[in-house]
Amino acid sequence: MMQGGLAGAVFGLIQRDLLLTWRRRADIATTLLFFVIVATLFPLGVGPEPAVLRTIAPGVLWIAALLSCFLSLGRLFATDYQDGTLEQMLLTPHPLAALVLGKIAAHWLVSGLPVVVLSPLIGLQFGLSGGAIAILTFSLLLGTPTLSLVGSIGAALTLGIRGGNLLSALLVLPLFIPVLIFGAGAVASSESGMGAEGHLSLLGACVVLAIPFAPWATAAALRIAVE
Amino acid sequence: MMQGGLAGAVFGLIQRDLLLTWRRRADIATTLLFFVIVATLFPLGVGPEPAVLRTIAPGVLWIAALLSCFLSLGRLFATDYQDGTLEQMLLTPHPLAALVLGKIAAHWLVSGLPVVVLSPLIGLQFGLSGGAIAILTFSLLLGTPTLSLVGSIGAALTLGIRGGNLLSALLVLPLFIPVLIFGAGAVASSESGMGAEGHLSLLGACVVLAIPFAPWATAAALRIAVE
Amino acid sequence: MLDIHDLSCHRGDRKLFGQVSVSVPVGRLLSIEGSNGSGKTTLLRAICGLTPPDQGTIRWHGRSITEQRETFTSGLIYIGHRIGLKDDLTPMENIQAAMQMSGHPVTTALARAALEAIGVEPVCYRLPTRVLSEGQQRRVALARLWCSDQPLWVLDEPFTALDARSSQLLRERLQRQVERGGIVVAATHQAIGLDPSTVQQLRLGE
Amino acid sequence: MLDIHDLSCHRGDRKLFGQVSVSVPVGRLLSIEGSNGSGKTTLLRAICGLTPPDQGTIRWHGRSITEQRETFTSGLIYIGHRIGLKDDLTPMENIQAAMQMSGHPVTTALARAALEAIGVEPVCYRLPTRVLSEGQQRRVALARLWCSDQPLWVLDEPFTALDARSSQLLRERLQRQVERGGIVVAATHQAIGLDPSTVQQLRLGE
Amino acid sequence: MQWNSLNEFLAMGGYGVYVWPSFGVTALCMIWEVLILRRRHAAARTALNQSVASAGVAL
Amino acid sequence: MKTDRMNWFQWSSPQAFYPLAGKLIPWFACVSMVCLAAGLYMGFLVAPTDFQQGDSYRIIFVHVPAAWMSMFLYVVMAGWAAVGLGLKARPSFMMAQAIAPTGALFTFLALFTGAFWGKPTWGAWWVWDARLTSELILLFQYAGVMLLHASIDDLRRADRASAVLALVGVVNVPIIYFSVRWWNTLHQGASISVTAAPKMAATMLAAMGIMALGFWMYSAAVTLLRVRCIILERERHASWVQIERVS
Ligand code: HEM
Ligand SMILES: Nc1ncnc2c1ncn2[C@@H]1O[C@H](COP(=O)(O)OP(=O)(O)OP(=O)(O)O)[C@@H](O)[C@H]1O
Ligand SMILES: Nc1ncnc2c1ncn2[C@@H]1O[C@H](COP(=O)(O)OP(=O)(O)OP(=O)(O)O)[C@@H](O)[C@H]1O
Ligand SMILES: [Mg+2]
Ligand SMILES: [Mg+2]
Repeated sequence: MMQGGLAGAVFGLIQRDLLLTWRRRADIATTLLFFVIVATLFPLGVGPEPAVLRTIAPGVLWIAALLSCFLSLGRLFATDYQDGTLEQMLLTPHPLAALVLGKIAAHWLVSGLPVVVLSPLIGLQFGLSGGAIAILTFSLLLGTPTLSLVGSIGAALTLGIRGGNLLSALLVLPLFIPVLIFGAGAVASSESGMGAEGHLSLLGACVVLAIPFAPWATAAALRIAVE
Repeated sequence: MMQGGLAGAVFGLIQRDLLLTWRRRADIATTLLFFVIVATLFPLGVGPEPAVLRTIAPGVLWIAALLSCFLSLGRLFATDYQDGTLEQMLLTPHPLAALVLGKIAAHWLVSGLPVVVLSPLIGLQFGLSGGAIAILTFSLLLGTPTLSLVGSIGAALTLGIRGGNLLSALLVLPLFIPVLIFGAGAVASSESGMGAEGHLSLLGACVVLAIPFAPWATAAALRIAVE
Repeated sequence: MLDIHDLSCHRGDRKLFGQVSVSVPVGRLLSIEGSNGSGKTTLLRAICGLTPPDQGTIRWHGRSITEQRETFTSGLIYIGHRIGLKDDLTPMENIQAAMQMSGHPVTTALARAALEAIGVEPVCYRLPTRVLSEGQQRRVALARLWCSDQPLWVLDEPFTALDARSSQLLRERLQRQVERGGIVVAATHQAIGLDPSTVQQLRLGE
Repeated sequence: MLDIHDLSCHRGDRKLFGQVSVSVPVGRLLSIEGSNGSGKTTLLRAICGLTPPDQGTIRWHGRSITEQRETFTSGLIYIGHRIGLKDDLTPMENIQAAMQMSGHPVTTALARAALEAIGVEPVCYRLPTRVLSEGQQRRVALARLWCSDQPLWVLDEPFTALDARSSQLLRERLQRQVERGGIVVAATHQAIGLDPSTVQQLRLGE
Repeated sequence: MQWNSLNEFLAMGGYGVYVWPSFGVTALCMIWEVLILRRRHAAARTALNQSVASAGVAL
Repeated sequence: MKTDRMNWFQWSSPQAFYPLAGKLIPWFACVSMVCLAAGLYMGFLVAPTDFQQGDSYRIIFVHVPAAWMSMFLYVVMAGWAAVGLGLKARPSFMMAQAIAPTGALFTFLALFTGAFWGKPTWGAWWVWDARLTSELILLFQYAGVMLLHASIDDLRRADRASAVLALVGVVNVPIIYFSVRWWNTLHQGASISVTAAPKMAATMLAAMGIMALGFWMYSAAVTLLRVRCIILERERHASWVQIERVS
């Protein structure tokens, strides 16, 4: 399929990244597995009381999602940087931010979406009610794109730095905190009968803010890294 | 200082890895802050009730330690593999397992040890008592070397092989679980007045088992990756 | 027409070159020479707009490249020390992805023709690029030169790792590019071996 | 005395070479030639013992290298496409770390002398290797050849990215190595240019 | 003035163990910051003057 | 020092900035010392004992100014970062880099003094309260900016990368501040929370204000001192530094 112009380039990039991920499909499995294992580590580390587990479940699931998103962020630009593809991206006639948005979309599709899909199962394991599970899943669906968007800034800033992985955690995790609070808060407040709308609309606001802003900041960081 | 022979090579390697880290001493600070931030995420996700937090504290700290070890494991062999140093390691007259042990020791010194040193402070933030904090710290001291040792097998397996990725995650993370259970269990059982000796001696057994076995398995995996 | 005017670059504490001025009319190859570390790569990256120079301007057809990023980059191919291939994609996928990203999408047939032209063997088409030999990988990267008709090529040591036959193929391709009115800027350590009337030289670090 | 007997290798579905037999007496350079992808790198890695061949044996002074891994590797220097430098260390630290790991620790003075011999400029001594140019990095890797007296050198395209002067320095060093009774096995695309009486050739892929 | 004696002042109504460390650490940090900065400035200056001297610039 | 060598109007050059900073430092330092002395005098000797908290409340005279400065300095740092990115002016980046450690220091002090205040008032060194948590995150953000700068050894790149981070972080600060508040209030009842300051005596307020002013002037002086160090270290090879033999 040939397609010119900006849309072609962006979709081409998404397609390429998805293809690459498919070639390395074990990586998706690792992300998912990581999510599941972090979630399962919890009952092991904390002990098996159902009441405690139910209380901490939304927080634990959100943290597991956040960490597994973060884990896969390391790969977002690193290989492109090492093999010179990033230079090529900068030398296209398209606005870099648009290409970056394409890459972020591909990243979410392979790291955020699977986590969203799997979360009801884990929620069930923690003994959450049906309603809570629905809200949890919906909050993840709304919130994980923000994680990919904001996380890309950290990934771009730490390119080419040894130990960049942990450093980017340091840069990015504080930026993730509002999402975590609103996401876990949505489930908790719906459980306590206060309704989750408030939290969910805040999550929505986050993603709406991040879509124009994050790719721009990421693009700036990428330019700095390549120079 | 010139020093020949195996000891010289192993210490030289440790020294080189430590030097590399010293060049990037920000790395150590980063490991520490990562640990602190992950620990901070939990109250944010789970909510601020002191009673709940105190219950989950040992598990949370252990999981944070495990994750920061896991994240820094990624760079244990990856750069050596990419830049060809690993080939050079295989072409030395020394047994590979000994060199690997040196690398693991360097890894623990910069990623495990700082976590152990900082853990009392975080314990305090979670409202743990003095006795619990002491046991927690000691269990981390005993347990984190095992994490580095066992994790190195996974790091080596993920180097070359396609899809070996999944396999290694499957292999390694379950191996972390006993360490987590004994570690977090030590604190919990001392809190409930049962004494932590049993758990701690199991942790000790883990590390004693891992020291001869893990470097050997890692060396085998490295040979496969380079071939 | 590529105009480099009064360009200087430093790296760290070190001044690499200063007051480099050269202008390359269409139909010419500019060969950049100089010992290791004299700043050839840095100069090439500045010409592409990847590294902003300390001072000086680069003009493409009379206008500064920073003012016309889109037009300029859409007419440019840059192949550097790092060749920009994805290890896990096949040669064919690599070329198509690269060309599409740079705004010049190509059909499978065209990509295949380009790979054939630089001598990548058909057995390699279905392998991930990672397993190819050094020289085969460089060939795949260079195949982009056969894919489309950008007027400006910036090549950093394009002959690295190529055997005699591929070097000859590349040389012919460069000759064709300058003959049809393109511009090539290349850094090399050996003589490129094109028709001398079309080659201009620039030595750095003297 | 390096003896290669009836060696075959395949990669994937493909047979790269078969029944390669050659024996290199001391004081000789074996130049391995062949087009891109003909299996030069694979052969060199097999000689070092990194890639086990499908069949055939490699003997060093009469004994198979797998039976005497320690003795063999302690007399070997291998420099491949990936040169094994740590980006964050300075050239000096890189050399010292590499030599110590390979069981031949060197003093700072010796390392410095080696760097000087291959023409790494003193301003580079205190920079992390990452910022050096391509050719400077290769020089740093090659400096190991000046550091100690291993009898067997296995070099994969050692002249890549070197300018004329460093190429000449390297050539002289190779000549010295064969003169004092060492063995060099090198893959190249150009003629190496040593005294022809000391060079033996092996062409792959015909 | 509400303090009748120095001891009473130091005791801070029983809260001395909390009040004085707060003020003490704050003061120490601030003084320490100034001191290391002055050291750093001096070091930068000497390094500079040395490099000027070794470069042989006549002043 | 020969002034004719300098272009006094070109404030965007380190060359002009260095002596200017040198001239300002003593003024800020003096004002700061006077304010701190007066503030301590009023805080310890004039202000009365609080009827609820006793004398432990006196921690407020360092705690609140430190907390204010920690937030204020982050915004100022981000401002310099923005100017640097916009105008490509090196001194702006240097100012941003110079502010970060002082900001981090005050954040640490706010946390430390807060913890020493919390123990007598709440009986715990630390609780996961909105204000405390957001202050802790602010410390992480400072650390991020400083570590990112330290991790990149090409200075131009380090400057600009950490400027981008500082800017992104400043967007995050209000979000964190409010989100943490909502998190806390929505989630659970007031088991523990920072009680609003009891109606304070005028002298208490005045002492706090004077201390805050002192901290502010201190920050200015220290930042300028640090920026002078940075200029010297970075411009070592620039000819103006060598010619003028800076003092
Ligand atoms: C580690 C513990 C603490 C931290 C990190 C902390 C942090 C802060 C911050 C960031 C501010 C400025 C925010 C604002 O003005 O709204 C502040 C102000 C204040 N803090 Fe703390 N605090 C801590 C503990 C305490 C304790 C234990 C008390 C008293 C019981 C206290 C009393 C106050 C008061 C009275 C103010 C001024 C309030 C205002 O002006 O609105 N703080 N603190
Ligand atoms: N931070 C730094 N400090 C000092 N010098 C630096 C720094 N970064 C790069 N350099 C120098 O800048 C030069 C970069 O050169 P460049 O890569 O452009 O060389 P080149 O001509 O392409 O060389 P080659 O032929 O080896 O590819 C090198 O000499 C390198 O040592
Ligand atoms: N999995 C595989 N399936 C098929 N062919 C493979 C596979 N892996 C490697 N090859 C082929 O094996 C060969 C490896 O060659 P090698 O790297 O030894 O070549 P070389 O002679 O060093 O070439 P160059 O001059 O380019 O460095 C390549 O032709 C490559 O295509
Ligand atoms: Mg170059
Ligand atoms: Mg090869």
